[in-house]
Amino acid sequence: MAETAASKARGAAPTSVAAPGSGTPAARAGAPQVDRPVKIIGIVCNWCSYAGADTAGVGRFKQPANVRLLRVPCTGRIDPLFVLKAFEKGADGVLISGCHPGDCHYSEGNYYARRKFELLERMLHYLGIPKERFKWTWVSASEGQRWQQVVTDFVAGVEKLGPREGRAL
Amino acid sequence: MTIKYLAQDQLAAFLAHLAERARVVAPISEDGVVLFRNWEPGRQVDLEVLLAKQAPKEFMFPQTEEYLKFSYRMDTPVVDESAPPAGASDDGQVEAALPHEVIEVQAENAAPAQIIFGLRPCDARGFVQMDQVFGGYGGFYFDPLYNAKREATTLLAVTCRDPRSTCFCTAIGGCPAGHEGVDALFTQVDGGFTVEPLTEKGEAATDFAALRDASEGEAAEAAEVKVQATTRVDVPFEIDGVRDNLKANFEGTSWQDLCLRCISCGTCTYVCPSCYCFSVNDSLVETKGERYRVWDNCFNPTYTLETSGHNPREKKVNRFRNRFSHKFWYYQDKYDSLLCSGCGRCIMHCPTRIDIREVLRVMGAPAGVPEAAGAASNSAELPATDGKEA
Amino acid sequence: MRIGVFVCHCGTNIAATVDVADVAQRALSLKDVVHAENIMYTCAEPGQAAIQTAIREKKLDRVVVAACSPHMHEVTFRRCVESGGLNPYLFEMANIREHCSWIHTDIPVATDKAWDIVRMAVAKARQLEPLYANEVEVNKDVLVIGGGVAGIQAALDMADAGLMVTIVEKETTIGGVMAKLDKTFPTIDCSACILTPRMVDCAQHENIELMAYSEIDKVTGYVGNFTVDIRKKASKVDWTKCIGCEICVQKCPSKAPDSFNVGLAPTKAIYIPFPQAVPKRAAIQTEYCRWFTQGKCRVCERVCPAGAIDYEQQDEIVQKQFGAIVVATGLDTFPWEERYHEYGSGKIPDVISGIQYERMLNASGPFGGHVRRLSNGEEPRTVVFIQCVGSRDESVGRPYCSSVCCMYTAKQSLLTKDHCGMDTEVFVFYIDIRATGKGYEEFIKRVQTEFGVKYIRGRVSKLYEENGKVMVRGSDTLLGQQVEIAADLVVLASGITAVEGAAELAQKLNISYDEFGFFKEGHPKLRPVETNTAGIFLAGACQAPKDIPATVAQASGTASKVIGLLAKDKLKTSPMIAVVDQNRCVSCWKCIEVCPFSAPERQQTRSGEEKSHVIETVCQGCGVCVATCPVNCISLKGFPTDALLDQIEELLLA
Amino acid sequence: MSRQDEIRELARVALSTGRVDYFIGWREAYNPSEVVPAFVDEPDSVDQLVWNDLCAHNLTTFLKRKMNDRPNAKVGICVKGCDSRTLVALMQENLVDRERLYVVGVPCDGLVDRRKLEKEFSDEIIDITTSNGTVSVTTHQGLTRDFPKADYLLAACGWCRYKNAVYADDVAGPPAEEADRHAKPVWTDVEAFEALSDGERDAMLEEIFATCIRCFACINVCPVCYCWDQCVNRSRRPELVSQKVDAKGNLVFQMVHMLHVAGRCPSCGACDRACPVEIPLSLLHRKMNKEIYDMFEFEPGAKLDEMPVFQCFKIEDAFGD
Repeated sequence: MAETAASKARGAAPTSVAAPGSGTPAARAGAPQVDRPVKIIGIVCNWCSYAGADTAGVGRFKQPANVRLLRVPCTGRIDPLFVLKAFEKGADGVLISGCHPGDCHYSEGNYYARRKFELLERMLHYLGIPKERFKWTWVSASEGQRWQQVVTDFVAGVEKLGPREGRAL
Repeated sequence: MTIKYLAQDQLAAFLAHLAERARVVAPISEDGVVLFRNWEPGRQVDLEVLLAKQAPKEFMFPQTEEYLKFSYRMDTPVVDESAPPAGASDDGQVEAALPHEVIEVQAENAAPAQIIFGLRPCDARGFVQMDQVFGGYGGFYFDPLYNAKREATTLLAVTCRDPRSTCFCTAIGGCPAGHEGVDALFTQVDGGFTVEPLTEKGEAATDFAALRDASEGEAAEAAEVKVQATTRVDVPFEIDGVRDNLKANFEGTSWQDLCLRCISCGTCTYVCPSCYCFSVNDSLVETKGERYRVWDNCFNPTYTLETSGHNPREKKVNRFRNRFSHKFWYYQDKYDSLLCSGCGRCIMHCPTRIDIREVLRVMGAPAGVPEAAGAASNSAELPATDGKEA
Repeated sequence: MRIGVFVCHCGTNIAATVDVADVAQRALSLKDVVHAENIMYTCAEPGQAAIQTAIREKKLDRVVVAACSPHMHEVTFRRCVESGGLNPYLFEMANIREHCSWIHTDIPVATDKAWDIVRMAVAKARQLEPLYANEVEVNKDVLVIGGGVAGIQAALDMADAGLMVTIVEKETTIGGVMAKLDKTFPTIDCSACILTPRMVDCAQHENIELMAYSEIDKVTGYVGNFTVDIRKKASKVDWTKCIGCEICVQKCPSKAPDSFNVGLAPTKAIYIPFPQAVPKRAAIQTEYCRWFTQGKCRVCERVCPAGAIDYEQQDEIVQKQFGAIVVATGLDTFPWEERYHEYGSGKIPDVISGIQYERMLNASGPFGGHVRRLSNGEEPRTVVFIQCVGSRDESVGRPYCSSVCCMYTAKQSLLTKDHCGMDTEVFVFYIDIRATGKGYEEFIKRVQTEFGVKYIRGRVSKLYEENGKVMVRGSDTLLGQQVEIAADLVVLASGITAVEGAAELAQKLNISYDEFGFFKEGHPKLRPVETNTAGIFLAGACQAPKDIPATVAQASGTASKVIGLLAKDKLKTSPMIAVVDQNRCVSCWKCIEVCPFSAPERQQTRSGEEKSHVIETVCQGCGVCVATCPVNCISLKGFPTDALLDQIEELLLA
Repeated sequence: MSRQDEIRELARVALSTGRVDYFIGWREAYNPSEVVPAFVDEPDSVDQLVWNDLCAHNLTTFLKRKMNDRPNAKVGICVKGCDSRTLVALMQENLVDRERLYVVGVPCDGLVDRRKLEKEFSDEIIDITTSNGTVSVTTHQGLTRDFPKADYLLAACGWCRYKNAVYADDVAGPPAEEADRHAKPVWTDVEAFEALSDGERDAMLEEIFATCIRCFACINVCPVCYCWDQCVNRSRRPELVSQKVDAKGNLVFQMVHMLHVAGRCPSCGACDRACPVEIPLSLLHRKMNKEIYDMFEFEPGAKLDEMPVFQCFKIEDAFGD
């Protein structure tokens, strides 16, 4: 299969935006290694994890400064495509967090969400995005320390890999 | 002009010579799939497969093409201190005192020289037909992006020695050795090519030491090849009257039957040498944006979708009818040209093998011809041979 | 579009780590931003005035405030921009305090992050549109879950205000923990004497319906319109006939553990918890009943003068509508037997818990108010109290203070002297004495001086039996020496825990709870009796450990909140809900399948097609349908997909 | 009676008894090497229907909303095992009206991959016939060559465990011999790609998807993909997918398709076959189905009474931490 896939690979139309070569490992090896803080987007549910991050703030639980939060009412509202979009636009990592199963403010949202995220996570990795760059988890409104832990660990994982440059997604 | 000759073993050298002054594009086979790609020394040109999957259209008319970049700057006007302070009462003054957007635009239209080698006369003819719409024919819009590339491009076509069963160029005034749009015509003969420069561009491109004048024998062989090829091209329908008949059959019920298996994708239009439709998009993030165009096609349900939500071609059959009527009727009325060069790519690559020849046989025939009935139109082309068992 | 950006110093809370002036300055470079300033306290009067002035003078049509968490002040600022003349939903908040200044130290780094947060907020603001609240009819009935003193107080206050109140109590009688207590500190007045009249008031109040021996099965709906399934548990006694004469209890041949008396003495399979029970009705604990376990007996049926016994009776589900819900499920005491093996794991008969001691002291208790050693029935001469059992003890997962043990221990030690004579030796092992209430400290002093109760500062490391005594080995950290006391009775001040099943109930109600199972208030200071779910309120120890005065005070506070809420005939619902663009709907009905509230429905359009339509008042705005709709034709007002995508792109802008 | 005759007979009866208004099967196109969907509305034109090794088209595609303009017609349709699962997927969502449907199951022993054969010739293929395991191919210039069918099967047939329809009103001839359809599926094709490093997969995907021309053949031919004009891939507002045709965008474009058919796509292979630039979409949908099987032991479109796994949940689902 791999061979077939590889042999399928054809340079794109030279004048079209899909510049050929940009995707070849060779070209990437040549790509300059940039040195900048990693950019991580966190998509969090308003009732649990957003409030959990607040709790962490109130408790002055220090965290790395690489995460920017996108507030949504419920993890059930998160379209997996948001994550693809984020990576396409150059996010170095995406973190999703919501209410623990059973605690959803809307009672069921996170049950649907976790099925989607599980598939998404598996597909993302398959698309060449290392596991360290995507995490979804649960942090409740009272778990300020857990939030600190989750953020600290995730950022550390992404920093180990550094910024993502010139990737297919 | 005199007919020249290029030995097969000199082809690489010739292309290398061209590659020094321009980008050279040629049909290249990658894993059995032939596409027009950048040619570099060492790459094999594939002239055995008659037609590359896609016409070389994208080199004149890229699928995605940028018009311009634009950006916003917030500009805070200097308020005249001497003037009385702006009260909420004085709207104009408040307006004036507020920061305003200033839009900056940069557009560039780079068109480096390029030479397309190994396209077929039908491919070249496709450009000629497209020239009408992009070239401002009849006082319509002149497209700078297209024409800059067109200007900078030389077309070195190769005669079709062995036309496919799906070819029908001759039926619509074309020819396997046609000259329309061709700068120089190469014809494969024993041991090499005869080369006929047809334009100044062609002259310039073929001005190369390895090209010698063709012998009479070679010239004669080339002529024979052309005749043979031309006679081998099928003439599946009579073009005369097609325009009028399409018009007459506009409400014909057979459109319904013909489009039943159409899945309304854009494949036929994207592989077509002459389909030219595109849509324009703006993208803006914060203060930086760009305007670009991408190929569009009349099978796209949103192609004619109006802001009101109304869609005059909401149904598949409307869109289906449009493609053929446009190619053989509307375009002719507006630009005095067909919009088809008979390459047959739409037939070969259509996921359900919709057959433009069948459509023209049925809808291009005088109204009320018995063929124009669904089941009948099926059997009309049902081969004698019976189905085979699995 | 004209956006105004207001960056708050919050005193030094933000300004100490974020260069707010710089952020405001940079904001002016953003598209559509025509005004930006930094303000000392944006939420204060001058700050709000500045916003309103800018709206007026700069003709702002969007406002972004970079300050604290929206959970803190979103409402405040929505109101502010509204009175400034803007639609309140044309406002967006950038959280640069909790999510930035408070968790970072490096000023440039924090400033850059704040800048990103502001950019994202502006990007969202561009996509905001004016929204208008819907109004729904309000059901004026209130459900009170839990019939302890908190529930009773709240119910009476609300009923007096004219609201119809239903109290759902899981036991066969209301009264809760307070009904088990003997006396209450610091006044030493009789618990029952205070509580039982209130219990009777509940029973007799024309606006109160008592549903004892019932539990909550299912809760659906939303503020103003909750639908609740209440399970009336089968008591096997027809309460419409039972007169509470207790003959059945006397004649019943099968013994059963007595939860009301915390296992001090057995009760009968058919029982009434205590004489003043309300309602005073009998119930059969089938697992101990001879008829249900062995298929013979039926004594109670024979002796019952009212013919109330009904062995066939089954659980019954009653569905009721309410406009608001008060959760007052109270507390459990810490199950010390499971965690304190050094105290004998409950195997030493003369080591008992504080609540058991209350029943022992109580005149209507199993021992008629006489203090007895369970080992030999003799009156103890030496009694040792140990505080902080299941409180302030990380090792058993209870880091918090139960806030009542110091006081009830003092009370119990005083009562010990009172019941067993002043010559009884009474020791109290404590860590700290917490006596913060009115008259509390004085009470402790009285107990120590007037009653001579000996307080020893230190923990008890071990309890063990030795020739008929309970040996108490501990340390006196003040004298810095080991102490060993031979006690006749040891009373453990077992702390307060959340009630069993608190998490499950929270999940039914969609309210949050902490790691210990206490329900989470909307805000510790600003919304102490609300939950984050509109229309659901808290009262009493289910929110956090409290003593009776605090509980009653909170219950009345809760009642006033509910009365205020239900004073309106119509409620404004949040306009941040899902709306279907029917032109784009492909009628796949996935939205209907996934909605937890059944808000989407099929609707005939003018063209006769069926398209999805979201019922405004039912939609709670979770957005599950939005993420499910394959064509993205459902928009969640306030969180439109456009806005979220723009925020992502804005942030990742190279 | 041959399967082909069985199909023709069932079609003839259905049409003449008025059970259906038209019948969808397969017929030869402009030459015997090409088979296309056939729409028959007269009993006496059923003889154009064929059943041979080229009948790859999944005719369920033509039951999609807005695909044909006779919304209330009673339709007869031929389905192979793989096709039937897409039909069942639509039924699970009530997106087809079973009342107006007459389904003929066509047992199938695997079909020939015409594209694979094309690669053997520079010339055009004009005739393909099979007899006992040998495929004979004739080109435009009259050259004829034989190939062992086993080596030229469609990829989809390689992983097929449903040779017989999972749902049908009638079956054309005796059922095909089927290995245990509940046996654990094999995913060797996917695993080969998984085995590559993150970087290699990433680079390869970029190269593959650089050639996509967004013709929408994959999406329009997909039997379980029904949004048509409303497809978010076309949407400018919100613009989930950039309208620019480039490798990144094309991959997102395709992932939109994949995630939207997740739990409903049984990997029938229609998209792979329709793609004019021969992008191996099975790389994505097969992987997706591998994971869905691993997560739920669920096979899309296998049972009528099942619910697509992303439109429901179990409280006891054990995903995440």
